Amino acid sequence: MNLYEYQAKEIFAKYDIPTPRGKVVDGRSDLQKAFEIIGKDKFGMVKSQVLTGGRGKAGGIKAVDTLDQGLDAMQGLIGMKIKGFPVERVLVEERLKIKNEYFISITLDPEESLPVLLISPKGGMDIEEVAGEYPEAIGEYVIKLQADLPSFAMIELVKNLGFQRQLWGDLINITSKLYRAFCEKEATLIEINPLIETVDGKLIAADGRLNVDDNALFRQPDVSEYKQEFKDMVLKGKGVDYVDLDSGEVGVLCVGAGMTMLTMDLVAHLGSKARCFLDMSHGVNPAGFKAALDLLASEPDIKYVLVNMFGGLTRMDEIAKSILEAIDKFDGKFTKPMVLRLQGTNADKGQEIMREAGYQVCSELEDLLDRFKEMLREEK
Amino acid sequence: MNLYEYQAKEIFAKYDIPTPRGKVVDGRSDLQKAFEIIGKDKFGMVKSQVLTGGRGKAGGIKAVDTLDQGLDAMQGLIGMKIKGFPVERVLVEERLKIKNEYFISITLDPEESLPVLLISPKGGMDIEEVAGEYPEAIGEYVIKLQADLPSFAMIELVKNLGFQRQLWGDLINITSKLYRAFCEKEATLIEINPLIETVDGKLIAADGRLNVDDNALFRQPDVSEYKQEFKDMVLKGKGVDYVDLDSGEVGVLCVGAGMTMLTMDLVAHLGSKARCFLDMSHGVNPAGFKAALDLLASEPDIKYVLVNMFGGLTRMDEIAKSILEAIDKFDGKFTKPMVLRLQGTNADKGQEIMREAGYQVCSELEDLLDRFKEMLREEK
Amino acid sequence: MSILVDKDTRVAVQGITGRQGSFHTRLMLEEGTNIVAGVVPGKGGQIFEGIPVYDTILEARLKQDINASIGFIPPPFAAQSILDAIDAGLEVVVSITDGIPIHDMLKVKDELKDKRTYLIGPNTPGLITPRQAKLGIMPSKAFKPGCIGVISRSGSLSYEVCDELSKANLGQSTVVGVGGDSIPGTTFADLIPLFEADSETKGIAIVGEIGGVAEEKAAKIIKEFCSKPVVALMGGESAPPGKAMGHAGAIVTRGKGTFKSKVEAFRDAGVRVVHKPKDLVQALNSLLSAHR
Amino acid sequence: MSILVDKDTRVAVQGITGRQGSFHTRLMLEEGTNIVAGVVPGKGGQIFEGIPVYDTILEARLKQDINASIGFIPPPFAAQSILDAIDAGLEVVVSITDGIPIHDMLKVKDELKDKRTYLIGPNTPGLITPRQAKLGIMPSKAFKPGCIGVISRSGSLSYEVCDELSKANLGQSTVVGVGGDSIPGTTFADLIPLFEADSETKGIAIVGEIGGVAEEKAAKIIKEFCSKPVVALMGGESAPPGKAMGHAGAIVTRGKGTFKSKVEAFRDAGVRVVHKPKDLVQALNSLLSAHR
Repeated sequence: MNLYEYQAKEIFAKYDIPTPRGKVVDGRSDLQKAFEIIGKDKFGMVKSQVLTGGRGKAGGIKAVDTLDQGLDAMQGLIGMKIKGFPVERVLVEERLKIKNEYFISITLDPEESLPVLLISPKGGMDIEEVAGEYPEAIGEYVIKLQADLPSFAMIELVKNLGFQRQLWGDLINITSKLYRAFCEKEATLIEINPLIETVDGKLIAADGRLNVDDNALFRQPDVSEYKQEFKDMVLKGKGVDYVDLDSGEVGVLCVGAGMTMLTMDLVAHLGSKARCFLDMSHGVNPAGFKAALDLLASEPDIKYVLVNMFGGLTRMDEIAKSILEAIDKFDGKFTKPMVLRLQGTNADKGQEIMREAGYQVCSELEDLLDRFKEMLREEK
Repeated sequence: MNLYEYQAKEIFAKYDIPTPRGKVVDGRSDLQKAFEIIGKDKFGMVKSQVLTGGRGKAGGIKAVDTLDQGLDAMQGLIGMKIKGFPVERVLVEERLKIKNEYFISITLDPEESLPVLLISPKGGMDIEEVAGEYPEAIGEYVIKLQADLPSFAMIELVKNLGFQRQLWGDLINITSKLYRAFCEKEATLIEINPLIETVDGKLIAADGRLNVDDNALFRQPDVSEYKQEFKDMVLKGKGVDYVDLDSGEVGVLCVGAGMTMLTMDLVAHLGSKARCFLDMSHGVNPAGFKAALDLLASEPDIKYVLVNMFGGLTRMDEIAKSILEAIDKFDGKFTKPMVLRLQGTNADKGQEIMREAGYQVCSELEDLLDRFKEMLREEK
Repeated sequence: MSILVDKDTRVAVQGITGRQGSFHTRLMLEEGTNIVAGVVPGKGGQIFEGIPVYDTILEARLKQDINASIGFIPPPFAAQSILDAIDAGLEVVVSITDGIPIHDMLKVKDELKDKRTYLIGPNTPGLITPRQAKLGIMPSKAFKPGCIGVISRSGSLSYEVCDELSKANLGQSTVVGVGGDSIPGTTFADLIPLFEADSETKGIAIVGEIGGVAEEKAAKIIKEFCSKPVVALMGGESAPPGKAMGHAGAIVTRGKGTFKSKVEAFRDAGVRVVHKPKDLVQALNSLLSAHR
Repeated sequence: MSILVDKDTRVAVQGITGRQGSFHTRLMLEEGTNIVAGVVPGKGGQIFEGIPVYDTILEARLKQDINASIGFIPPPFAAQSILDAIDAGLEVVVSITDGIPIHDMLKVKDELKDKRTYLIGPNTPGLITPRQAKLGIMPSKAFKPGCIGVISRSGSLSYEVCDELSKANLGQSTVVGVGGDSIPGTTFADLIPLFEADSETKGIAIVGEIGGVAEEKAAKIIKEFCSKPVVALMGGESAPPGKAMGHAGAIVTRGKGTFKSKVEAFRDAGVRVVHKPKDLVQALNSLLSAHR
């Protein structure tokens, strides 16, 4: 689960990581409170809260001087869409007097199966750009499951990156708090970018990211509190992994990520393109299929539905029954053309069930692709 | 600090390591209680409590059948000396029906700086003898500072030593409790020998040893409770390391173990022999020297006193003053011939102080040895 | 021959009396798997399908010469059950569980260092040596004894591939699903040398996908040590970079693990890369006849 | 040249304001030691003999380029102060403390693995490169700059030996007391290669004693890597086996570490073994003239 900036900063605050004064706001009265918290002199930054990068370039951050300007900015931002994500609230914060911008991130290195710390004196920009242009400006340290970060390694790191000595203590301190939060909150990513050095020599986390392992949410009560805010969790709650691919015309329904990816590739090879995919791995039940079909029905871009299933753990007769039950609920209103393949455990029974209900079903992948080609030709 | 068998077993019991039923006893009424605890049928073993091995061969363990026999055994043992150690109390225990005797020990491997587990199906005898005769009968496992012993390694160990499968569980269980006690009590040695397998298949620690790091006693309250029972701790309490060497004629007084050992070697090279040594490393004060001289005065075997000191941290003027103050307390009754060498920090001052008081002092080691040779010649 | 498991493998099933555990234990027995113990805390002493049940895997190991386990354990308890099996010294430990917290797996991986245990999974259909031992949940019908060693990150796709191999009468020596999690126990690279050393395995099929660096590492090992023909079926060519692919393992991190880098690594190692299960079979067939 | 410490070593004194710490800080300064920081929890901000005092060794390291420390710390807190100094990345850490619990030292040794820190001690008089740097409590008078590298488990005996070396105008390059505890940080074997590599050191004197296996290990390293003449003064010939020798390090364990085994190991490595400090000087003198 990816947290919003303001949520990440709430967690940061629990670990005494310095953050700017401010408040998350979704209306006029809240803004007034934010203004009071920040004070007239330092007012203010109005930052749209969206789970995507690059909101600055997209106009999602406004600097304001007065409460009125703040109100204008808030009203302009809320409701706006940034990279397809609607802005529902803004974070209003003090304006910092910036001397330098740095970068600290802890994430997982799947190759080492260990956490890895990245730190850079070049913050405030896309870290992949930094990695490309100034690879030597990123310090990397693989953390060998220690309880604490070893100070000597941290000193080496910040020293070699050219950080000034007077910043070492605060940098190492903040890094070690981040690491503690990373471990305790079971994060997959925790990041400060930029970590701002103010003109009076203080370090403040001006932006924050915190992605928490979905599988650990059951034992992360303070992160789970944020859970209801995410609408894309609805499908996941029904066991369906949904990924929106922005453009395309085919809705792909499979079981298993590998099968899904391969099917998308094959669709592409036939000159078409998937608009989204739904991995039903854990949603093989009427509710899961209903949610999946609802989504496919509601998205006008999706012209075709391609179902490609090879079941091991999932039994094809159950899948067939679930699909039919879900379609029934549309009362004949689910009309998008669909090609189907059911193979694997109890495939014969599943195919029979679908055929009895009037659907054509393939058993071989090649047949499915032929049928799909045919459908593309018919519709065009 | 080395614990008596009964004390070790009291600690074992805290860790649920099975021990025979019984009671430590130093008089008739206690014996009666022990008899009641054990019961008539299993009565009894009477075992002298001394801090030395080989008490069985020395007649320090008696098997008895009745309370009267027990009383006789107790009275015969208490007051007896085993390898110079007086028996002050006996441990009265149930008689076990023995099928097999095993050995488990955890100690420190100074080469690896890690604890090491030794386990053997040949228990009940001196483990060094076993190591000599049946080296393959001792399993060794270096414990890499884990919180718990890894089961798989323990299984390998007991399997390869030929222990029967039905014992594996209990053996591993007892071993892991021993290791926990070893760590928590900060032991330098914890040992069960023999660990008895009874005819009905139970494992019981028939004897127990537990040596606890003296330096850790300050934070080991339940072990420290046993502390007052050791008389040889008196000198140590005054900062003097005392070692009795059983036979010889010279009392050696030095600062530092290295200097002490070398001095003993040099005494031996001159055809004499040290009776004991006193390492004054932490007892450089009048009380320490008084205790040391008391001991030298009281031991008739000691004919000569040899003082050889080269001070770094210890200042020779302080040493000289302390020695004189200690001698003064004897009111002229400390008459054993003494040769002295003071060298190192403030040696000049120290030598002057001794000379003013009428003592001859050397500064060079060779001079000291010459003077000692002379003294030997004079006295003989 | 085969790798990791065969008819002599002595298997304990962790969670044998659960819904999943009991269902698949019966299917595994049907495949011929030598299941000798079950483990369910609190149910020690029971008998399930003639198999004695113990409270802990350690107790099972102390009482019987088991050397492998498969666990059907809910995510919150799965890592501990894996650690228990590693602690008991089992040689092969299979974890079916999908959804083990990543930080739990970091500890498991740390514990696996310098251990002899091959952890298969988690989030895997398991592994199978057809008609000898199935420690998994794959549909037996798709598998057939034969000469191709198969390793796959994707469950469903491996069934498809094995089904094709079976139909083509190549069959499989052993099929290992390494699982879809970002932190798997055993990886492709660990398995290649085993297949290389296995006399029954004539060729190797890899079912890979984007994300992670498992394919790149496997390619390196293949280049260095592998004399047998290898074909890889790769998915994810059309997946947009940076999108979460459902599998945590399919997350593209820091520019590594792209479709392109994997395909290049494979090609550099002499591995034929294909896009359809049928093509994989064809490629293996032609390589095997050339190899003979 | 010298090993481990010289006039450029930047030293922090842990416990600088204590009775021992303050007394010896003055003596160390007299020797020329470049003491740049003190560490006393709760006394950060004070100045002692012109030296700034910090609350923690880490703070000292962050503020100043220290690379070595010496600690005068009571036993219950000594291990933590060593761990702090290791954590701060210091290259040389000296612990004078006698009486550190052994189980504390197990943790320290574990922490030292794969670290660059040389821990000297505990229970040592420290180390000295005469007239350049003294991180210890040895009497300066006994030491003189020169060409012999000295390593010793015994404090008092090393003073004696160095005094003789000084009088004979051989002097010392660096003198390291490895300490008398059964679990020392740096051992003889760690130091031999440093002296071998040091151009100023022409010969090596070892002051050994019974117990442990430090001498045996040193002999092995000498045989393999050391081209310089080595002489060992060995104590404990007349010590009865199995008696505790005051030093925990002198406990004879499991038949290893006897006088005989040490002397044999040394002789096998071409090390001359002597019994008196004067003989050591003589032996070194004759070996050095033969070596020239």
